Amino acid sequence: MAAPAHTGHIGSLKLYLGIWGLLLLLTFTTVMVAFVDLGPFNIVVALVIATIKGSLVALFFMHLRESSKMTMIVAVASLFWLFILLSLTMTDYVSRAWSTRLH
Amino acid sequence: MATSDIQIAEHALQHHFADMEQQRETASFGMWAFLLTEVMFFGGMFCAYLVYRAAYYQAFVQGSQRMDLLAGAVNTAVLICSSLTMALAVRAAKMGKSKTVVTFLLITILFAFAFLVIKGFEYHGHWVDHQFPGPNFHFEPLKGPAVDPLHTEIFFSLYWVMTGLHALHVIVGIMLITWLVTVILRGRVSAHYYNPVDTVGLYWHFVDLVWIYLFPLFYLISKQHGS
Amino acid sequence: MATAVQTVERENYLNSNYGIKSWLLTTDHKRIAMLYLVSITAMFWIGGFFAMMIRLNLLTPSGELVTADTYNKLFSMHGIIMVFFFLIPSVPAVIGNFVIPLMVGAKDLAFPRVNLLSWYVYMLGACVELTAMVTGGVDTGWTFYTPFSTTYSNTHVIGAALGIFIAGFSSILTGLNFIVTIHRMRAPGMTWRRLPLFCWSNYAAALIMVLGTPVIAITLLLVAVERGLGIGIFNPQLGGDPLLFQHLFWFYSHPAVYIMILPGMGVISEIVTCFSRKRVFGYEFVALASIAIAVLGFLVWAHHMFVAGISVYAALVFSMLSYLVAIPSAVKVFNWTATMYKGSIRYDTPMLYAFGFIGLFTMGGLTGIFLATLGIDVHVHDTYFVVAHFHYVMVGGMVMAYMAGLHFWWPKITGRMYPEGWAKLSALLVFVGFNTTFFPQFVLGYMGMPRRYHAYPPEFQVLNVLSTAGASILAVGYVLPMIYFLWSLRYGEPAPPNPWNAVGLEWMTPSPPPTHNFDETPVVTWEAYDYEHQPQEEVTVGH
Amino acid sequence: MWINFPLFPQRASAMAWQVDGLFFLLLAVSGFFTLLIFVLIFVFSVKYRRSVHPHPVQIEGSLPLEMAWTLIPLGICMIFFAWGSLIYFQEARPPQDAMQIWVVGKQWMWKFEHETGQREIDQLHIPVNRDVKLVMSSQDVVHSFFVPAFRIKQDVLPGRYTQTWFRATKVGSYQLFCSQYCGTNHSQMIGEIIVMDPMAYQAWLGLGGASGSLPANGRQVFQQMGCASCHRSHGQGTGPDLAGMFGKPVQLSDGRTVVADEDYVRNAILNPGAQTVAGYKPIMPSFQGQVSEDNLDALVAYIKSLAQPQPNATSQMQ
Repeated sequence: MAAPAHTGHIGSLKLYLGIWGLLLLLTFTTVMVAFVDLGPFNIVVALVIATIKGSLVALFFMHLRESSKMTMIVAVASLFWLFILLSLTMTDYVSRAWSTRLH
Repeated sequence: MATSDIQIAEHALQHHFADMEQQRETASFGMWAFLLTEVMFFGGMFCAYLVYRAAYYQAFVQGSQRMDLLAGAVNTAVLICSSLTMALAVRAAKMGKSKTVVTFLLITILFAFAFLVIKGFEYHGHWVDHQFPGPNFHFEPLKGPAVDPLHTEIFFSLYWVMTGLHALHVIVGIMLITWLVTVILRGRVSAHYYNPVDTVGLYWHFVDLVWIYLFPLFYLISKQHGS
Repeated sequence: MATAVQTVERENYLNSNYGIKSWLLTTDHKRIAMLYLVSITAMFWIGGFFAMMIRLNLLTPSGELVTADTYNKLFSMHGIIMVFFFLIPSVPAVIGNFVIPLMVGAKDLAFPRVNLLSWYVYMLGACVELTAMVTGGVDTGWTFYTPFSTTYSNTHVIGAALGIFIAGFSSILTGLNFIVTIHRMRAPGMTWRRLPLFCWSNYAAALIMVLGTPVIAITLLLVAVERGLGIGIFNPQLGGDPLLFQHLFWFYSHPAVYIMILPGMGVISEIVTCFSRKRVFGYEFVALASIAIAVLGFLVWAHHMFVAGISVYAALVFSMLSYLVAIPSAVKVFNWTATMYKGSIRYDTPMLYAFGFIGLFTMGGLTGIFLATLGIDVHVHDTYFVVAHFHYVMVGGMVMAYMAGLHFWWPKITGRMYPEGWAKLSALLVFVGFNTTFFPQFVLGYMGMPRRYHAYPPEFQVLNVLSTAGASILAVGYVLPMIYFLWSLRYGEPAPPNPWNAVGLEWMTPSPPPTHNFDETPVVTWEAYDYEHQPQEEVTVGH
Repeated sequence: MWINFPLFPQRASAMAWQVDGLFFLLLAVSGFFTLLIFVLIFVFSVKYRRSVHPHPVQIEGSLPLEMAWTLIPLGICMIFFAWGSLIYFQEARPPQDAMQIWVVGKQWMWKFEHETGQREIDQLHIPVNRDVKLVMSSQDVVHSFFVPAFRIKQDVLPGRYTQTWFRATKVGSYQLFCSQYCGTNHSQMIGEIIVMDPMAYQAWLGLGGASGSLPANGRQVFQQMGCASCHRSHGQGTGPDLAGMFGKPVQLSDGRTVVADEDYVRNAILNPGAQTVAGYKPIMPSFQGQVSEDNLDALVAYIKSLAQPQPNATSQMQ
């Protein structure tokens, strides 16, 4: 019979509230940064902040931090395949302009 | 109390699992694998977004200026709050506090509805302004260079499809949480068996995660050009 | 266990419960496999009927049997049914569903109710698809290229796309179940290195199902939305890019061919070892080749688009990567061949099909190299060369493997032996018929006959007639098993638990297995394909 | 009954030899491997059949063998990759001085327009031994321009230009197919390429059928649509001067530099906001839907002709 010890780690209330505060703060930051002209870096900053927020949600709220190695692999795999889809599709779009330069 | 907990757990152990631990890990792993599918599901649309944003950047800037930034930001906060309450619900479930779980789940549902209501007002605004793709689409840029309205229409197509499918996920989430509440009220969940809370929680956090990306991609494209 | 054969009344998954409800509400993976078997067989005959109509129409250059519109609908529906409703669920959902839990020593798949749900989702998808077909059909080809599908076609594109969308979720659920089962439900001692190769290859296929299917789902959803609401994501007249559709479509649909072939490869690994009575040559390489195919398979999709107007540099990258995915397939073929070296080979029907598979898959795979080669692909792309190539892989490969697996596990599934003589005859007919049908199409393709042509220039007629003649032999080859399998259900000899004297946990259960598979969870202490320690005596049932 | 029973396509372009050469080599290599597998399976299954070889010899595997049949095929593959890519690159880059044909695909016919103004449907007359560049677009769905005898194929897309080229080496008539499924009469969307010796071609040109050269037609469209009111010469208009622009790099307002090729000019007409020339205001309206595919080709040809010192298309032909 399963012992209570098997029921998984219980995170502290403080931690959850702290992550929550951090997420709200980051949301505020990303909105503010959007009004500053950083040229092409606006999107970079926005995506970096979104990725930090996403990682916080995954690591703490979804308990990825204390999950099995297999679960981590699944999470990383999702990003890897998304990367394949986006990057290989973009190889076509980005380099289409190159071919015209050759003429 | 402890014995009834174990009885609940015995009842919940399906015949093909060796023990509760295997069953719990299997359920959680299954949900993660499902989220893998979900990532790719939204991934196809993110791919389309990337391609057209690169091609029609100005149109995307101008489309983005028509987004209600305040509503988007508030909605982001609302979903983050709902994520917190969901995380707390899972935490309470692990501790076996059924009543607290139900309370947090109900608050989560409230946040979810709040999100949908705000989103609904936004949708209504876009609809009234003819910013719904199709024959009635009409777009006047606020500021900046003239762009092909067809390209802003693509921006709005992606906006409606992506946020629409996200909203659909929110609705499914509400249904799942409601189901969860009934399951808990019927006393089927205990500190020994909280798989349903755990897996629904994972799903709900994923819904939040998608929005965390949708928000900057639609609401925050180069605000400074418009202000 | 040998006494189990005589005990007719022994409880098994077939007689444990009776009535239609006990089938429609079952969560037993073996019964769900049977539900799938019946459904996909029906779909196979529907798709096969379309194929026969296509071949008959092509007897004459002017295509007199049906009109151009009907012909277009025929090949579209043939493709849709065969790809999405037969090939993709074939080995995984029928044989995999039945055998994988037995092979890993589990009492069921990880999520039995999800498994049943996947069948219902499949049936819903099939019903939507068939409704779309009965009420007028669809003429876009199974590829749904835009803007033809979104704007110009006058047929039931939305219904057809929706059917595939729904069926996609059935495939995702099956894939999920396999992945989780193979990770979490293995019996004690069943390490990854002891896992039968059939599980490895289904695991690899399941990865593709989970990762690729959602992309086709969203793509077809966008097509349906675009057609319904008039938005322009893929429509150039509205600022969209039709090539984006092709990218998203092939991102799934190229790996999808590995969903179809990988489980077939798994079947062949089981059969070649069993009938050679040998451990598989280079176990690790065969196992990892499956995973390599699944991963590399995602990097090559744009080789379907070399002449579609993509950038030449992207074409270069995709061509290079396409060669890479050919290598693990070659490794598998070499390893199977080497497995037979110094074996002790018997020619039962499954082995005959396996021979056919290896030969035809080799030809199908090697002609794939022609298509990966940029300069040659420009000429043969969208011709009958491509049609021949993928039928060599899908029919010569996958359907052969499916037939091989069905014969191999039929005694386990039904508890009855099939008639060996008839089965051998049908294997021969399938092999001869198949080659007569599809080899001429390679020649036609290089000569330049484009695919999806309702009528064609007269100089192509001789080869087309030959192809149609072959198709009729092939049809007989497929009808025969249908008859003798049904016959064997009633009149076949009762099967012993292990008619092939094979190793593997599934052969340690009685035939047919009891509902809970194993009375006690087995503990595995031996390697996969441990034929060295398997008793040698011949079991002569069925000869 | 069946008199005409070929097993191999005609070979009528410079490219055909190259493609066939690679094809035969690949055929030989894959034939060898197919035969190898077939022979091995046959020999093993006869030699080690159970009745003569009842006791199998268990073999784990062999790392050297695995390496061999991983690396050798990979090496062979890379040879074909390199060779195939060379051919592909040649096919993708039309020679500079090729004569140009404008092709429009529509359900279910091919329309051709010569620089000299001749228009043809489902038939294309071209001189032998001359590089011919095809600039193609579609009026509706995706089509594909396929001439088996030349071993060329290129999809024809709505909304943009795609290009291919060939050099016919044999006088004769060759089949043209649409190879991308395009609807009901896809199989009727066929035509012929008539390759003529230069004398006969000149005679054919003399037959007439030309309603003014294509650039001249384009000039008319240019006037009719009021383009000239902004695009005046010597930079006096509100739009850029188009003379001498074609084929040169253009600095765009967003900092990029692109070469003004057919596709750029086409896009600049249909979607002016996307690639505005640096120093000009993005005020040009879009002509999407207001100019037919044929007129669009004519406009592009006209703007192209402005870049040539002697915009005399016929004199180039010799």
